[in-house]
Amino acid sequence: MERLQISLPGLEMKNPVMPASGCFGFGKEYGQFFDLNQLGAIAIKATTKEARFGNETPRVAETKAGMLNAIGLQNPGLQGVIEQELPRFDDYDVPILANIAGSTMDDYIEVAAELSQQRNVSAIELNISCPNVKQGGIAFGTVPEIAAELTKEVKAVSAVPVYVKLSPNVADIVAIAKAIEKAGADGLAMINTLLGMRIDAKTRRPVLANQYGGLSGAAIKPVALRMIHQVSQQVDIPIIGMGGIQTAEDVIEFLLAGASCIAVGTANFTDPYTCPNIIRDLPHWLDRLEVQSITDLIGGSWNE
Amino acid sequence: MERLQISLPGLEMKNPVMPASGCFGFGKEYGQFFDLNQLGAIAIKATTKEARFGNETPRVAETKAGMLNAIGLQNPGLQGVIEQELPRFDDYDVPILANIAGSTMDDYIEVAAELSQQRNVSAIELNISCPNVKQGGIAFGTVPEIAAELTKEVKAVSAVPVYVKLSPNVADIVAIAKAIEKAGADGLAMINTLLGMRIDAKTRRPVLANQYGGLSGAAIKPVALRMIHQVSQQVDIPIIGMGGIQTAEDVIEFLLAGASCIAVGTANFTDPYTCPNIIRDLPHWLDRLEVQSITDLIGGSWNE
Amino acid sequence: MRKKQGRLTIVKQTEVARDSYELVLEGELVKHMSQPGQFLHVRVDESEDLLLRRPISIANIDPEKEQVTMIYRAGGAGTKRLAAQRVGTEVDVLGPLGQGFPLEEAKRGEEVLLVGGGIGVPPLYYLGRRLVENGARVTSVLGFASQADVFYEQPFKQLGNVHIATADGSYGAPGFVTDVISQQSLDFDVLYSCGPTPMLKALTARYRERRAFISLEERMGCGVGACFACVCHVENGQAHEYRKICTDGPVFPVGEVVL
Amino acid sequence: MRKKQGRLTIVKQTEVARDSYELVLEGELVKHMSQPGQFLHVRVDESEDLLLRRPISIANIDPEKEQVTMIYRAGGAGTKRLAAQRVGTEVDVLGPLGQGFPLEEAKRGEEVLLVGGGIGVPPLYYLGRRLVENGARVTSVLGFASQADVFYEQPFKQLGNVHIATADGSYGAPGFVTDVISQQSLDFDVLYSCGPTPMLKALTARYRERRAFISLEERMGCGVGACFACVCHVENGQAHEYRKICTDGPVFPVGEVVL
Ligand SMILES: Cc1cc2nc3c(=O)[nH]c(=O)nc-3n(C[C@H](O)[C@H](O)[C@H](O)COP(=O)(O)OP(=O)(O)OC[C@H]3O[C@@H](n4cnc5c(N)ncnc54)[C@H](O)[C@@H]3O)c2cc1C
Ligand SMILES: Cc1cc2nc3c(=O)[nH]c(=O)nc-3n(C[C@H](O)[C@H](O)[C@H](O)COP(=O)(O)OP(=O)(O)OC[C@H]3O[C@@H](n4cnc5c(N)ncnc54)[C@H](O)[C@@H]3O)c2cc1C
Ligand SMILES: Cc1cc2nc3c(=O)[nH]c(=O)nc-3n(C[C@H](O)[C@H](O)[C@H](O)COP(=O)(O)O)c2cc1C
Ligand SMILES: Cc1cc2nc3c(=O)[nH]c(=O)nc-3n(C[C@H](O)[C@H](O)[C@H](O)COP(=O)(O)O)c2cc1C
Ligand code: FES
Ligand code: FES
Repeated sequence: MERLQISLPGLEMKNPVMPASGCFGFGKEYGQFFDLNQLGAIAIKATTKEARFGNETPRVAETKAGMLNAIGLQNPGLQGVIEQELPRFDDYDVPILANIAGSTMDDYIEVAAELSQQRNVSAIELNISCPNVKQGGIAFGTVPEIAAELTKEVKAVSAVPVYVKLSPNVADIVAIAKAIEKAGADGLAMINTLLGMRIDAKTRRPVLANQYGGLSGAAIKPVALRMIHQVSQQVDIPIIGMGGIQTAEDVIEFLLAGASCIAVGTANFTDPYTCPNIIRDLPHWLDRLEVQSITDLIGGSWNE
Repeated sequence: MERLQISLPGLEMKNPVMPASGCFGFGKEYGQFFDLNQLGAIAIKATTKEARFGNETPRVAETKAGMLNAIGLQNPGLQGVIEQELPRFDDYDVPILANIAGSTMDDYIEVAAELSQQRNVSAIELNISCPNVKQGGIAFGTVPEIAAELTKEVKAVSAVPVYVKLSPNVADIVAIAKAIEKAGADGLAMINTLLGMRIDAKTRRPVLANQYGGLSGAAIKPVALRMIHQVSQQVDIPIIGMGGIQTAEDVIEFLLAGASCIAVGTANFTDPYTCPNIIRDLPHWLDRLEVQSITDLIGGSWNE
Repeated sequence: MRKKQGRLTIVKQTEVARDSYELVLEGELVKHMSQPGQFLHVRVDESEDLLLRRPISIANIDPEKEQVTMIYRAGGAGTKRLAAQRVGTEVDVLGPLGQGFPLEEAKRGEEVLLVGGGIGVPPLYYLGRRLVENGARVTSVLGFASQADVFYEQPFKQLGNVHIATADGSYGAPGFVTDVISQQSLDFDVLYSCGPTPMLKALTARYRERRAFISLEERMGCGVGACFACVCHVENGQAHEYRKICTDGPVFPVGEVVL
Repeated sequence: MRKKQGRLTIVKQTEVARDSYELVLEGELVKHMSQPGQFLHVRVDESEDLLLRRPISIANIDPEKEQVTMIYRAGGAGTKRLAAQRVGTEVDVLGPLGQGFPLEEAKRGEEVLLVGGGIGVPPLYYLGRRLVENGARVTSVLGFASQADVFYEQPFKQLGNVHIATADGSYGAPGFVTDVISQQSLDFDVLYSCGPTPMLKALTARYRERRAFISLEERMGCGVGACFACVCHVENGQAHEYRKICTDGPVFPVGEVVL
């Protein structure tokens, strides 16, 4: 399986496939369906300083080829994650990417400092883009200077490499990516969800209790590919690509666009075996494209 | 059919349904399928100063529940539109919304001044958001000050009301909408397409010759609804809503979000009878919702 | 690793009441199903415009034939498409999922009241069958909107007494299930219920201190506990306390969670 | 207003070569079809993940039975789904669309050469039938990738001489259609062709000054001239001059448009 291997800051991956943050809990649920050791890495649900309930329900809505979510970063909080969730990964040999979020810069710094020191945390994914948190969150992701400052602060305290997860709800994704690279990020994760809504024609009300939610799934794939294509040509740090990936063919598209590895979010809900199926199918695609290793494909749509 | 009537600046509409610019040519093609007089209005293809061929092909690509286009504003130019296209509407009794585009402010002004004086042009739709024009175009739509200036200039020369068509590829749609309202726009049209791409896994190349294109269709509906919901609560001018509308139920969602009328783009390609079918079905929805007129629904998701 | 996903074949699909379909699926996965009140997370079809599965309760199981029955209302886009599928088609099913009704709560000879509302009725049928097997005495109170919506009256009659209520009075007693319970002065040792939230609220108000169990609904993403879509608050719990309906429920003791 | 959309019923769907399907549809819309080289814009199914129709040429028409035949390669997502549809299913069709092959160009007794490549072969069959009816003498040169891809050899034989070429030499003459034309010194009064662009380019280079007509392909949106997706440049035209393949074509005189 060497053909699928990829080595990124903090993440020694057997293959380029990881479940996306928030779509795989803290791992145990899908562990009932397949052996998590098959995965290249696991991005776990966002951790905040305090335990959060998140938004009221309904928190998800279906859209054509996509879904909206407004979970609102529900999680057991920093101590809860450290005590209840992380120890379970002792039994596995798979790098963990710990997604972190907060409403103030201090929150982020505190969570990053402590979480990054835990065994089982291989890298930090800095979620500066969650569209469902009312205060703070969203602004971090749309202004290059603020994104850069947050990156710098978190890098300063983190014991492991830091990936910054970008919001697609911006006019100039390249400006933000470059600012974050300059601020010392080890990598980027893109994209988070597009802000959207549904209205129930019968009740005349927004379907989500929170009104707006993040759009994910196949619907957003073209936006994700475009942004990765733009950014990967302008930065030198690796990109974890995501947004609507369902199949190995989708993964090839993301690698060609410029991603170094990928994450699968919504598709886990449609089919819990999406990740292992992709991992099974990737070698056939390498054969078909007559390349030895997935690393030969990264950026292949523009660097050849 | 009075229940469906809506009166907007320059547009006295029998019903709130018009085909969207670029998806209905200059009308004659779909005139083979149904009587265009059924429509509330018609938004015709963008007119530029000079005739344009547009981008090379392939110019369209399919995506899940959506499509990408990179037509590149092909049109016969100002004189061509005036001489060959507009006279055909003499035979119809339906308001025409003339979409205009350009690469410089002067281009816009010249086209607006002349086109707005033509009989058969009821209002101007200022396309400041076409993502496929390389120079100029995109910047107009993402910076509030520039969008406002362009609006002001065009308003100054236009003989008919001016609707400004917004780009969704921005972080703060409300800021742009407010700047445009302040600059004197009579209405807004939203949304144009999201910038996206597809890569062909087999050839390893972007599917579109232009690499990037505009994403339209059902996939983008949640983004359109969210933006209209945000903007309609902050401006007092009417909004022409669009983005993925396929059915009368979709139209109800857009009216409830805050649109005063709607446009149908991509769905015409899937089913040429989409507009007349929606017009046929809307009264049933009014009955079901127990309202007399579509105007009772505008903004109904937030103003009740 | 216990197998939780499979492709089952449609062996029967019939409209049993207005817009309500009885769907019988056959396949190996049925082996793993036995707990009443659990649900299946059903993929509508292979096309990719409806990405989310639909949670539907198990209404009956025939272990011999490896068949499972669901009864569902074709209301929205997904269930309508499911209803159009013909015998012989394969359906992708995740399950059985969740914590069902606690059978062991009702001892041999005890009086059980099953209270179902509308499309909440189906899981009570398999529950009733299992309770009767265990020697409990079952009375069912089933509420529907109107006569056209009534289904499974006969099968429930084979389990014990059945009271039907319709909101518009077109069949059975007029009114709600709670009206019937009052009028008939029905009592019980254990109550199990599934139906619309207002009904569950009314039952909770009455029977908070009793041995009563209710099954809840919420919009779901994963159905397996991974996405946090389906949570509810805990009564008298801390602000961030929650239960997941998909894995902690859908059945809860009355009064445990906030409705 | 001429009716251009209809729901046709699948009466036959068979694999005639590797991944190539012959689809026969029946319905009233067929009445409006008569011109060889026109195409139908086919909606794959009712689900909403594939919004664009697929353009597929008319390969044959039976006006009596109101049946139209198409032959298509199940290559991508949409055509694969189409191929999975069973007899009895309805298919939503727009058409007939475009300008087909000019039948009147070949006079009674003239020599016609039909040159088809791969999945460009189908429209030539109905064209050939109509030409033979008109008294023209038809020779067909059909190129395929390999033996497994060959279809409709027998039907074409009923129209006149047939030469098959396969790129890998596994059947007929090895090489391309142009090799066969050279080796066999085939000449003609009128040539009609449909196939991959390199083939059309080679034919254009040879026969620019002759009575020759070629059918082009391009990705389409509307299929009816409204979206400007399918344009091509005009040879020696102005920079902004164009033809739309969906309405001005798909058939053009050789040399009219840039390939
Ligand atoms: C544990 C559980 C058991 C259920 N058992 C049954 C049953 O036995 N029979 C039955 O008819 N219904 C049952 N339901 C409700 C059923 O899931 C919904 O009616 C169905 O999902 C609606 O899908 P749709 O395609 O008709 O609607 P759409 O409007 O197309 O659905 C859009 C999205 O919203 C979700 N959704 C809409 N309504 C509901 C709802 N009431 N509950 C949960 N999700 C919803 C859908 O799953 C989908 O993700 C159950 C729900 C839960 C949570
Ligand atoms: C006028 C005309 C006549 C045609 N006649 C036939 C025929 O008789 N038999 C046949 O097998 N094929 C024919 N084609 C080609 C056929 O349209 C494509 O093979 C088909 O659209 C591919 O769809 P898919 O679902 O397999 O591929 P996908 O990759 O899923 O298609 C994605 C999108 O690209 C478009 N597309 C992909 N390839 C092509 C192509 N080569 N030409 C045009 N659009 C394409 C599709 O229409 C769709 O919009 C014709 C094309 C044109 C323009
Ligand atoms: C239910 C749900 C919860 C999510 N939670 C988080 C989260 O906690 N942190 C985060 O960075 N992204 C979160 N995301 C975003 C995903 O990680 C991913 O970026 C996005 O869904 C796009 O990928 P997809 O289209 O494959 O789902 C969430 C997405 C979904 C659908
Ligand atoms: C093929 C195509 C061409 C378009 N051309 C134009 C155009 O010339 N001017 C314009 O303002 N918008 C243009 N648009 C955008 C549409 O008018 C509309 O804003 C967008 O497609 C979203 O609506 P929909 O999802 O219903 O298609 C075009 C869209 C498509 C698909
Ligand atoms: S549905 Fe995902 S946690 Fe319950
Ligand atoms: S496909 Fe729309 S103009 Fe030809």
